Amino acid sequence: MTGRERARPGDGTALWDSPEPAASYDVVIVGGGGHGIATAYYLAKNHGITNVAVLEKGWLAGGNMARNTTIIRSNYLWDQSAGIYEHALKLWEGLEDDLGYEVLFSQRGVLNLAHSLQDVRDSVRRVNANRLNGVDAEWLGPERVKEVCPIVDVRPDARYPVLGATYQPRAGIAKHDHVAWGYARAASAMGVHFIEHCEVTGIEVTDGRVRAVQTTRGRIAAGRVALSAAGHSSVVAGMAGLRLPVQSHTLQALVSELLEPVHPTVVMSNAVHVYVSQAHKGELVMGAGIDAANSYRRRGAFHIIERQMAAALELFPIFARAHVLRTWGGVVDVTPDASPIVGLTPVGDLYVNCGWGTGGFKATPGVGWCYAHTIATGEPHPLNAPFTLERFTTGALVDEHGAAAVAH
Amino acid sequence: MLLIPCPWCGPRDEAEFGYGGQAGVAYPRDPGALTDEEWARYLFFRDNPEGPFEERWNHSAGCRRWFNLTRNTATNEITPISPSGDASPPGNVATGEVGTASASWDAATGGPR
Amino acid sequence: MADPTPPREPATMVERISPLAGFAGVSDTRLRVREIPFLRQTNLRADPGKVPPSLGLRLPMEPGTWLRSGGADVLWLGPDEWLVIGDVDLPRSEDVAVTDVSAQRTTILVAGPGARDLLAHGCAIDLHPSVFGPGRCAQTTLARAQVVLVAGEDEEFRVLVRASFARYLADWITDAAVDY
Amino acid sequence: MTRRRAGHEGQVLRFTFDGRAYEGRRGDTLASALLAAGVRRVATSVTLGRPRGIFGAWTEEPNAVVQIERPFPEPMVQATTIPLYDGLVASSLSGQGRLSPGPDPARYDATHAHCDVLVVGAGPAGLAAARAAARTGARVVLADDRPEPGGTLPDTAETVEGRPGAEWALAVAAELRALPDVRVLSRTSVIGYYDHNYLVAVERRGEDAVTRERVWRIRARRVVLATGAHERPIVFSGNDLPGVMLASAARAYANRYGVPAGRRAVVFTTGMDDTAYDAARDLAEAGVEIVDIADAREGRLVTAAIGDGDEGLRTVVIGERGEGLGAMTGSREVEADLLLVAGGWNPVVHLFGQAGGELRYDERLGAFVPGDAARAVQAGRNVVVAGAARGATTLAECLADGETAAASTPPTSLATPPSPSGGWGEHVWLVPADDETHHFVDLQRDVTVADLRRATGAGLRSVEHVKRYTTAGTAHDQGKTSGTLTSAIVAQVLGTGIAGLGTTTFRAPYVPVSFATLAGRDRGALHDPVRVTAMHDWHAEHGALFENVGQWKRPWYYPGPGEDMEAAVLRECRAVREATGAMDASTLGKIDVQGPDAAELLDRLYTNLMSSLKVGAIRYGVMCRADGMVFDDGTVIRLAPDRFLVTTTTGNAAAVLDWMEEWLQTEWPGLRVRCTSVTEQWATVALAGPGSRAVLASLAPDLAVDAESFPFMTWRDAEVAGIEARVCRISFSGELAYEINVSWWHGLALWKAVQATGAVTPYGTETMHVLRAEKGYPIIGQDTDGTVTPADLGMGWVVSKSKPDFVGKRSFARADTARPDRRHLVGLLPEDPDALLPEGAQLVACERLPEPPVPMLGHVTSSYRSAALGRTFALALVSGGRDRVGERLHAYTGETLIPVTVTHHVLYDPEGTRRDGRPDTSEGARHDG
Repeated sequence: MTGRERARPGDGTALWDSPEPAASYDVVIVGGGGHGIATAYYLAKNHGITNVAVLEKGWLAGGNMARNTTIIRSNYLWDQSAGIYEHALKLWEGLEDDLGYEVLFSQRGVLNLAHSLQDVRDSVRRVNANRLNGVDAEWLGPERVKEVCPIVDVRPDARYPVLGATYQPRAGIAKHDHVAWGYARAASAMGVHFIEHCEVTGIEVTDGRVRAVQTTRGRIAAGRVALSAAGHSSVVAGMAGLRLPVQSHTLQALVSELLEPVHPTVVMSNAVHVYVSQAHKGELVMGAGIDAANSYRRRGAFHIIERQMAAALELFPIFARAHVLRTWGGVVDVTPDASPIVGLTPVGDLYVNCGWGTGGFKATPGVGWCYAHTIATGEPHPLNAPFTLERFTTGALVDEHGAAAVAH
Repeated sequence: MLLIPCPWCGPRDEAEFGYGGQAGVAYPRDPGALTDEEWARYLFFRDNPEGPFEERWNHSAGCRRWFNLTRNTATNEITPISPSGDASPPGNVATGEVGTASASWDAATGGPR
Repeated sequence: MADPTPPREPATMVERISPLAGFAGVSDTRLRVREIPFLRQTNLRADPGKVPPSLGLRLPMEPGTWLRSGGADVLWLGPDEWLVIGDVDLPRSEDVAVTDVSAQRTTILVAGPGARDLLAHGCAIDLHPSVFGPGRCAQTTLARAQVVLVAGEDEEFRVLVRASFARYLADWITDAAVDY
Repeated sequence: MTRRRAGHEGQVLRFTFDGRAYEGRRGDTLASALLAAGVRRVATSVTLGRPRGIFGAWTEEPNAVVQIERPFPEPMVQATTIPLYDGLVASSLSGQGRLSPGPDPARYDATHAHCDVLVVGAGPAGLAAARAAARTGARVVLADDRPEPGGTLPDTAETVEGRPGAEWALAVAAELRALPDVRVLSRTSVIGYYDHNYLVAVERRGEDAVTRERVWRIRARRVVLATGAHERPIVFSGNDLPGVMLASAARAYANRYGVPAGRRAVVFTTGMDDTAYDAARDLAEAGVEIVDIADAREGRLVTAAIGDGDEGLRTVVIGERGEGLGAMTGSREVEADLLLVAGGWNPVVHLFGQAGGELRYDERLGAFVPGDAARAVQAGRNVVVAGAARGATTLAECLADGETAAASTPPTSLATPPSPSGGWGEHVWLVPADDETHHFVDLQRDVTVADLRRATGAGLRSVEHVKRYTTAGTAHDQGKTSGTLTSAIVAQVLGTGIAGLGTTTFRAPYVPVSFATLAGRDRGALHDPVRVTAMHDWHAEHGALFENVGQWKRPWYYPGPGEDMEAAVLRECRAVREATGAMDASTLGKIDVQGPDAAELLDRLYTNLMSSLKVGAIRYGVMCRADGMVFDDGTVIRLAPDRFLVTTTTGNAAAVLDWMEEWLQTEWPGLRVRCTSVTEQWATVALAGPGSRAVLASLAPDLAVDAESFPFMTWRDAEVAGIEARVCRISFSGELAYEINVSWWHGLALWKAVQATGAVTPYGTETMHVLRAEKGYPIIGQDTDGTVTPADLGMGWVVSKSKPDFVGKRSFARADTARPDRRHLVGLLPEDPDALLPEGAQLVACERLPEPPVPMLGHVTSSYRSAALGRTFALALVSGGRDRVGERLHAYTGETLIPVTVTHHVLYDPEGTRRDGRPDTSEGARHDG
């Protein structure tokens, strides 16, 4: 903690204004989630572009930003992914000071468990790639896993025994709402307009360039339009005649009651589809697998939760009598290679940021930074340059199925 | 747990089925004649509407038949399909035009199809 | 045709072992569970309109039903697929695919007044007698295994399960049976 | 100490709370027993550390959340819902529960139910609905979360059809239970309402039951939600003190449990209906002195509750209201130990909300009620709401509503709640004051009106934001008492309407459910099926260690006495290379492909040509996805012109069959082909090594096994060890080898017969992996990762040039797939022949690591110590690898760099001289006699 004073939720500090939308903006960001808000912040801060509106159809940061399990890590396999996620992690490390707002960023480490010999190979491969990319990563055997997280059951005769784990000590969690509010507060102070309950219903494209958006609160002219509407990317892009290689799926999560501290880190298991941490107030926060069928519903199927609980108890027998207090779902958009699409589109002055699947939260500062650069300069930032739409034509995919917590 | 109406076995729990995504995307007649872009359309681009969606399901834990139905992705409402014994032929080629592979990708003029 | 005849019971007396050899089962007034091993089973695939009369079997055409014909039990598995349980030789032809699957699945008998309730713990289909009475069959899941479920008279159900899953399912049934 | 009304003296049960022993009665909840014992303070609040007492009487309870210590520790349980049992040990908490590290000894399970009508709630409306439905012959499930039927009837002591309500309820429940197609589930909470009328309920069967808790997965044609209503508190200073209680709760304690909740009571009502007066009357009958009734209709409001510590409430301050809410004139202080609060009723609309039903704010009720029920019906959710859950306020209305709800068409008047008999009072959510830091909105989360004002002061306008900012409504009761209050007070502060502000979203579960309950029986060995082969027991008895491959257990290696893995695998490898080994290969997927167009199908799905395969012959094949990436490999056996047996990798058996069916059914329905899984029909023993021919000959005396009669990549039917078998001459090790397939029933007999020759060493998957790696054969999923083409694997030979198309072909022509620097499968030889590279090691060109990022050239996919090569070796995917043969690279292990030389991926017997065996080999034969 540095000396710089930070505001925090509960102290009543003003967060953001709710102005009426102006007739036009230099940049209109469609989607007031974490990515949209952070992009507005970096547009203002890094590029001096403050005539910006963030349009949100519901309440600000009420989509996936409000629904994710807040895991932050950068231990992705491929160079391209490690680049943008590690950039994000470095920004996370200075975010509270940068925003002057408490976001409860806690670098408690993340364990990604391996349950089969192939998991072990894949894990070691990723750890080594991470280290060569400057991302902190270690391979831990079962005993070390137990040291880092004593409540993990590492008995070798378990149905899917823990054969080890990758460990990223700098990884952790943050408080999602605080992050959104901290960014919004700082951006609002620089002049960005956050316009809630303003649904985009159309995108005007003339002569191959985007001109304006139609909204439930009227037409808003825009020099540039930046899409950042995770879950609804296809719908919004479709308004500009743009087809995206993404599919929307429901992803569920749940929370327990407040419990005395038992779980000091974050544990993820691809094989059994569980990821869990214990938030600062004491509740267990857990994510599940995605529902198979396309869906825009924020409620998933219950058998996914039942399966998740069974898997969780295999790893953490101590959770047996913890209670599920609340379950919920969010809509994630998933790409064929489990990597995002961030950059230019065939439509002039229209930019797209989508396809983060289950992993968008952790990227928030990084994608905000790079997307703002892309919008401001009309050229992708080197870190998001690999994440083009064109890669699906050339075949130069960034296949991160192994690194996502949920098999897509 | 959705209740999926298998045209043969009747309504069964979603967990008995495999999901096949968008219906009516046919394998191109001559893949070799396609441009890379057209081939990419076939491989990776599928409709993703918020609303009625014609999609494929496979009763993998039951009769193993593939079939199509229309489900609203915003409400999960399923449009009733023919009763068992009179199932419409499933699959990709049975539905409408021959896929999207030949659709041009021209965003400025309103996108594919 | 150089088509090999499927393996049958061998001439020599070589020990056959069923997947659930040694399964204690359940023997109770409410519930009886045991393996019925070594049933001869043949998978039959044909278009319903192209079943040759020479087959010598009546095939159930109504989905989810089974009938007894030619000394065998014939189960509807799909619109072009049947499972024939019984010692019959079925000729293969251009229109009829025949595959010996005798050892592919073993059979667990679940019977008694508690049978439906026991099965309902792991099976999501409606097992009410008005829906799944004698003469009905279904390919579905029981616990986490795929099964063919066959309803007989007197609350007797046959559960056909793949050999590799048989022990799992037997363990599951045994565990579920403690409430009955 | 115990104060218990006459007529409630049941069996005595002993329990302990916070270390003190108490007695309660059968039928008590922990809360009623504590009240009867005079225990006022049962919790400490989480943030402010304030004493808290029992506030409600059922699932709405926000305060009395306790830790169960015995029989097994369970955190954070509402004392108001715990049925008292003998030996219960519980303790108070301050907002955080404790988990027990010990194993939970209880059993849990799940079951399924199907019905025409599911009625949720066995109060007057629910019972009436269930009875009406059952009398039509419908299949009915009636689920209620209390131990006894009647809903609040035992709380209110009202009469129904001329008899005491509780008695009437028991009679109706008994009538229902007697019907064959009606299932009455008591102590069963419906926790979630999912799409397509799928509802999930949890039955609490009791600590003594075989199965402690059971999940019911219910599919209902029609759902009647008769979930009742919760009484709403009113916010004033000190409204969290022990002794402040919902009027309905105090009435329940008096009537249902015979426990007067205090001695001197003040009643504070908004006058929404007459139930507060009914409660006062019942409490007076129970011996409680009613010292004052502050009725907002008369301008009299409780402005403060004052008390101290464990004893809680002592004094109630009642103000007279002048003009406007803020102006209070005069006040009266009343000594009291009980303050009954009656702020009106909130219909329990949680499940309706979960079902997607829209809610409407009802001005008269001051609550959210089901809005457009017809809409929910249209959306395929045949649901009606009945009784208090939709705003009915009298018993008669609830009963009539229930009857109607069961009718085949839903009533049309659902949106209009009936009016109460005594006229409507006004809504008082909050008795304001200058200092609102002790005006509690959410008791469990210690959220006050001051907190709500801070949130709105920060600019937040959405009730969802306020919830998140303050945590109001996120605790155990999920806002059952605080939800409507929060909306109302925020609306008041912002000067907007409640209707526009709405509520937060209702989410499952309606009441908390333990993880173990939801996990059910899928724990431990039953967590996921274990698939075993016919020979499994032999492997286990002979000390094999097993590897999980998908759901299968495969023998990994067979350590001998004193052997570690390395020694065992070297021994097994030597046995295969120098003599004979046997492996259980039964787990490979097997698909029987029949029909006139079978060859055509395989030609389209495999990269190579299968139609040219001769009957009696075998060919190796690779399948790609349409994106050109390798998906599976295996052998294809031609049994007849129109019949093939396809083998798949162990993990992909189901996926390959699904893949074939998908293409057949959805793309090529004209092809006359049938695919049938025969994976478990066959048990397979792989016999490999130069001695395998002799071993086979000894077991199959009638089979001509010489290389000429039985050439490589052919199959023969034969009797092996007296068992009908199909013998395939294929090799995954480069050695002379056979795969003997017999019926599953004979698998163990065959295996034992092979072992009985005494010439054969059993080997596991690890040895199989080493041997194939020496030959450069990739393992799909280990040496590939979904981004690898056949050409990348150096298997261009398996890609047909002559076929016009096959699945994946077009993708090979894409720009990225044609890049010369794609990662190729190559061999690696560490310069130190004893250095074993870790699988997953990354490869770099440099000798010393520069600052990151360091360019990576690829990674080690497989790495072994080779008995045959007398050294270590590895396979790797390396960028442009085939052009790097001979180059020196470095493998990064996370610590050090190990120098390696790139080689061709086939390291052992590249000429293939060994697959026919050594003519003079007779190691196996020596043991024949």
